[in-house]
Amino acid sequence: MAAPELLSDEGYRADGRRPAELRKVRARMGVFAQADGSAYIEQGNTKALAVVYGPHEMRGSRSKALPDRALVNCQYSMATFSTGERRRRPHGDRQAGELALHLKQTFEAAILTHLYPRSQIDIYVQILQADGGNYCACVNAATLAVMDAGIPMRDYVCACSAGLAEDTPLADRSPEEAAGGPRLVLALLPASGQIALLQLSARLHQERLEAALEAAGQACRALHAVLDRVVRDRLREVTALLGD
Amino acid sequence: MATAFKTVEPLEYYRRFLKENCRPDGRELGSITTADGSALVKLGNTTVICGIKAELAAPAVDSANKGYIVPNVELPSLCSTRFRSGPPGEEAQAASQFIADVIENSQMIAKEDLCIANGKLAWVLYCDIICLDYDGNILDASAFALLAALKNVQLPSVTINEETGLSEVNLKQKNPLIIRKHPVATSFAIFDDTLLIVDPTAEEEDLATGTVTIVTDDEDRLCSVHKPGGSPLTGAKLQDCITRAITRHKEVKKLIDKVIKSIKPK
Amino acid sequence: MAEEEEEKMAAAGGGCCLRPFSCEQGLLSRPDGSAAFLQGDTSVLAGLYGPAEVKGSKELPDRAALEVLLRPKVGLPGVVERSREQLLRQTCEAVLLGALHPRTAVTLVLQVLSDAGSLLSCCLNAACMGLLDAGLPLSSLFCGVTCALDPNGAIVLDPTTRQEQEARAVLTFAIDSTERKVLTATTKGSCSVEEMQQCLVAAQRAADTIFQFYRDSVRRKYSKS
Amino acid sequence: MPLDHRRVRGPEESQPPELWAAAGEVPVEGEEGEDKDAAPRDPCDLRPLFARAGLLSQAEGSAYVELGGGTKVLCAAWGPREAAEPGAAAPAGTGRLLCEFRRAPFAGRGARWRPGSASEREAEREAAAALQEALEPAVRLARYPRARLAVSALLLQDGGSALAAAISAASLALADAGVEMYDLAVGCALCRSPGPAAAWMLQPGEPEERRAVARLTVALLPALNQVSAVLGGGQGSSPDAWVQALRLGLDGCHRLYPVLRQSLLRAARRRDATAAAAATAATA
Amino acid sequence: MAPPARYCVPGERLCSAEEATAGSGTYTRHGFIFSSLAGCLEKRSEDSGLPVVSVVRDAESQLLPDVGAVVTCKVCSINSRFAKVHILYVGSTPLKSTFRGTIRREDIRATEKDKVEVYKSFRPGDIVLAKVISLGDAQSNYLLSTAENELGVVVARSEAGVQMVPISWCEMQCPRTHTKDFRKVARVQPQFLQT
Amino acid sequence: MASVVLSEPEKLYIVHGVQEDLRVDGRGCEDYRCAEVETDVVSNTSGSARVKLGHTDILVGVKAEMGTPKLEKPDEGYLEFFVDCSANATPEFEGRGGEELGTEIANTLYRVFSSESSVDLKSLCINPREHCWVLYVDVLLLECGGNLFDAISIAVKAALFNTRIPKVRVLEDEEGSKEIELSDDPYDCIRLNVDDVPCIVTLSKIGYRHVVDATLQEEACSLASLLISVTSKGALTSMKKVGKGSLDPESIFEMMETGKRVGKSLHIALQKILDEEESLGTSRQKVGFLG
Repeated sequence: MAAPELLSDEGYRADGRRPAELRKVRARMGVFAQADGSAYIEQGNTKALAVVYGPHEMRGSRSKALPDRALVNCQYSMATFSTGERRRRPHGDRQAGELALHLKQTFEAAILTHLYPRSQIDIYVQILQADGGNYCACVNAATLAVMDAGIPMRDYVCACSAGLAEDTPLADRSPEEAAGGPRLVLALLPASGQIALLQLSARLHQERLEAALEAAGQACRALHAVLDRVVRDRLREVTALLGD
Repeated sequence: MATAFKTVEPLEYYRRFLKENCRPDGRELGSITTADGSALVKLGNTTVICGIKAELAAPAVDSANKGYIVPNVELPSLCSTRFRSGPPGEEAQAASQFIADVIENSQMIAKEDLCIANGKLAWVLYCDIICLDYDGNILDASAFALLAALKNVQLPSVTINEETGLSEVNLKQKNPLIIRKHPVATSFAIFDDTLLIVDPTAEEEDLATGTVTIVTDDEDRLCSVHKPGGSPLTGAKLQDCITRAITRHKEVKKLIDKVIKSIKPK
Repeated sequence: MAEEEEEKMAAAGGGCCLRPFSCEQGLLSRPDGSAAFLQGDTSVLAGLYGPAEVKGSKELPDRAALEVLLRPKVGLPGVVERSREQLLRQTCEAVLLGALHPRTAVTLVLQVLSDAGSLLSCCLNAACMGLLDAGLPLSSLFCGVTCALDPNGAIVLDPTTRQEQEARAVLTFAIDSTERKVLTATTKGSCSVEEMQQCLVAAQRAADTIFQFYRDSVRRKYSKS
Repeated sequence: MPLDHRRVRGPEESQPPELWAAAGEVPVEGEEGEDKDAAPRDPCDLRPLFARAGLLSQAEGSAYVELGGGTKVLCAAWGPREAAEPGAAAPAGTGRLLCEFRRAPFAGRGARWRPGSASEREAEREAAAALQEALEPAVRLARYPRARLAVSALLLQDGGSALAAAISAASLALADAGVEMYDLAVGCALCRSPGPAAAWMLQPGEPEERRAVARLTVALLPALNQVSAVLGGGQGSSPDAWVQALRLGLDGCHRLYPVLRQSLLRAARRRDATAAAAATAATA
Repeated sequence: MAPPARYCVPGERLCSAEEATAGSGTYTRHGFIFSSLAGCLEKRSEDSGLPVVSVVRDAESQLLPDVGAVVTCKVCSINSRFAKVHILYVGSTPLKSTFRGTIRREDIRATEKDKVEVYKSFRPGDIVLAKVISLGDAQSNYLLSTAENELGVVVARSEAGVQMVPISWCEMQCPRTHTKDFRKVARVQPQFLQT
Repeated sequence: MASVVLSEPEKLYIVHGVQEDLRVDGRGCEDYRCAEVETDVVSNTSGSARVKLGHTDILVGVKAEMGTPKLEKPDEGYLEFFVDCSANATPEFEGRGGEELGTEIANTLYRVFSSESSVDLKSLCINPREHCWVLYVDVLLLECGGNLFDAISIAVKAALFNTRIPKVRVLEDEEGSKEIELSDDPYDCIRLNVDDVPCIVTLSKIGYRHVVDATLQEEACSLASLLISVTSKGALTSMKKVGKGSLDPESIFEMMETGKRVGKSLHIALQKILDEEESLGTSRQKVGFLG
């Protein structure tokens, strides 16, 4: 249906990318001083901030404390000016609640929560500018922020979306490509290849799942390389400062 | 040490004092100039203010020839510590519904009278009843305040301009509402299943095992018999209440007429 | 152990009769007691929880805290429901021996399944059957009876929606089972004092039939198990 | 906007009749005309203020303040009570002062204020916050560790200078409740009419307030000569002009103080008299 | 007998701090004594030193339970570790609203603390005299103690609903059924007894 | 509100320092911290700005949307303020925790902009009674290191300076029905004149003196502050006392004088930065949060 427009005859996408090519990624760790960890990421025009507080004592009702591990608490918000049409509320709607839950599930899989029983880790993500792949940008930013906070993790969590143009899987879908067609969101622990979250919307033939999943996985590993460089650069920077 | 006894053993205290009690009662009417009609009613310590604001709206589709009366009772935290601040609680909502029922049952105002142009324009009377001092018997006081406030509502005359189809309001020319019935509520607290006290205070209501409210109109018809649970009563006891309510209706009506008359000459 | 039964009522004098009614007890597994009560086409489902642990501020030191929630068939509960909740709660409180379970909470949820007239009396009946099914100690039973006065002044028991709309006045009573006294009364429309008393007598008479029905259905329930 | 399920609802939309009134006979214009006819108000003129303390039976302390412009405010205050949640208590060793401000739906001119609507809640919350800032410096909160004090104000009719009246009434109610205070807080409002040379005037009425280009509400603790509230805004002018306005407002507070003080003394005397009467009745 | 009482309002300057000492209902600032209550001025001369200036209101002053104060409270629930009570009085002044308090097991008796059992000391509904030992922290409410002879249960009802009579320091008896119940009984001081 | 807890000696240290006109970070009483201002940081807004003042980090987005004029002002557009105290700043703001502070700040902004001259609202009108531009000024609080109000007002002014509203034409056909046509040229747009947009100067009373631009630690030592909004010409448009304490009249007068002085120089400094950025045009390297 929409497939012919998604890929040109030469095999390029509407924004000039190749099918497996990611949008430009830029990231920075340690944006804020007061939070325990923070990070900022740009993926194409999507801009996201993530901040981590914790592990700290349970806030609010103590009854929610888990005896054997830390509670991961997430909030997903979008700045009221982040979207084309102004949003009424930054958070608290159903979509934000659902995405916060997904984030929580993703990071419970990655953080070594058993090291901090009866405590709490807060991950707050904020979309400053929305241009497709919001959830993925948030996961990637949050990964950096958790690392910035020095919280032990099994592995990076990298997230990327993928779509399909006929048979060709497209990595990191842009919002223009979002109209119609199946969509797959994958959060991957790249070293072990374990899947932290997989979400599929719209119908997809089971035979094509493999290909889409592979493309998303490939993209996640590519992202991993980028994030890894950001982390290493940051570490060098910090140690250099400490060294003096 | 009387106060001491009261807090520790409230029920004992009341049983002992009930026999020789007589309670004071004073009433007065006040006015709010930002409202189209208003009244302040004091029943003992209980003080209730009712302000009525009239606005214009299109009538509902299913009753094109009727206006609206929107009664709301508010029990703000100001009137007693038993109420929390915030939106109306159960008691306030139940009182609002009771007042709405009284208006509906008694037909004190024919909603047809509030219609200006069939299907096009009608009056909305927002009757906001706010309790200022809560010392029991909120239903009687609210119903009384509503009636008194409706009595002094002055609505500007509205005409529909034939040519433009727009309505024109003449604020200088004002007309009173037609009050068709004068419902008066009388509440009783049931004490130990047998004793009935009229116009109970908050303390009496707390200790009572039930309440019953009778609303009668000018022709001694019943507009409402409201007994929300509590101690059971026999038919004869209920009749007793009704008889007492009818007597009280006459007294209250006299009082209203007197007050209205005293205001009119101005 | 669901139980169903139906009973056709014969004309109970004065040319008026109750619509056929039936009740099913214990049909829900999660609540501690449940009952569905049908009066003609009106039906209400009651679920009862408790006595259970009570949340902080609602705790009463000397008796159980009863909470009644009335859910309309569609939409959210509004002022009408809140006012009826208060009436139903105070009716149940009058018979519930709450002092036996101090500092606990009893929650009664009434879900309207269909409204074809005499809804409040159906709620009252469902509530009483729910309390019975939960095995809570009660000082007496109660039942709800709605009477309508048609334009000619004749009494119609257990009116349908149509009859309610045509009526001059609609009166609903809750009658207790020990002395046939009035626990609850509420009216719509206006009537004379005599008419009210006549309605009350008719309601008390109808209450006998309903209590007999309560007795039969409970007997059947326990004899089976 | 979500529907309010806790109130009896009317039609979805309704308008005040003034909206349809033929031009020229809207009372606003009429009033304006009257104002112009009347001699220009002396800017330092204070409108009569009526205050009465201790009039409610259920509240521990109460006060009613009525201004010449028609503003009517009723306040109730409650002495120390257990703070609902001990964890959230203010810095250890002091109590908390909770303020509430409600506006009766019929208190305003024109359209009825819809209780429970977002805008109404906002307006009430803002006024409550202003009330709290004005009162807190006057109350000896350190005397009430772990407890909360509560004040609620109800605006029955808004005839201008409502916040100022509420501040005065609330501090009277607190004092009437027997709460330990450093001082009373006296509120006074001012506004400046449009026009280049217009002066600030004290205690504006509602029509003046509506037309004003700048407004200011101040609260003073007169005995300590401390300002507990300054809240105002509008057309920009030099700091000196604002200083002048502030001085005028504080002067107004000083002049209102004796009225409030008298009402409180009267209430104290009345209370003692009834207590004495009750005592003699009890012994008799 | 006395000259007409002088009433004052909060913030009213009463006198210089050199002339008198500040009593209740007053505060000192900039070398002067000010009233902090709306009430009646009272000047009491002490034999030695300066007179005490205070502002008083009739009985119903706004009191709070303070550390060391003897309070009267009603037991609302018990468990094996503590009894929860509502404080009704401070000294002989009734409070306008109740405050919650806790009597921990180890604060019930002065001796043999480890043998104390809460259910043998208090039952819900008992009226108890206790002393405030702490205002509590962010999580807890007032902590009370009954570890003195004069403190403990003063009014208790038996299962038959009759007021029981103390028969020893740890037992009370129902006058109707003659059943005995354990309590931490207070030895009420004669001056508090009322005929 | 995010705050720090200080011990008595710490407070005393700060108070004594202020007495000597020497603050913990070496500033004098009337000095601002170094502020970073950058505009046009969010590309899908009409105007945006980020301001970092010490640890206080503010992002403001302005969106122009078509609306109907208010009944009482049929020939003017209007501004809507919304302040989101995001959980980024402190976990206390999670969920609805930041709402109260958010509305308080928004209300303050409304009061600051209540003066008719601050923004030319008439230029926002498209056709009277029917269409006008509504400027949604959305403030996002990202980190909170004291002196929120000043930082927010600077960011709002910078964002308004940066705002570009597309030009529109009203076309009227024979039947009188109107149509609005958006200009095709993205560079054909209206700019706002922000000369009279006031900035807030918060003066915190510490001991017997007052300081501007207080840090969180200094705010913890202050019982009362005076918030005044000053235009670049030195006119005061609003004032408000905040905090639990009270102020004596004389010190209020002094604070107003200081506020005017500091405010004027603040405006000059801000305008300089904005003009510099403007002169670089598109060649400017955008830093955003990556710097």
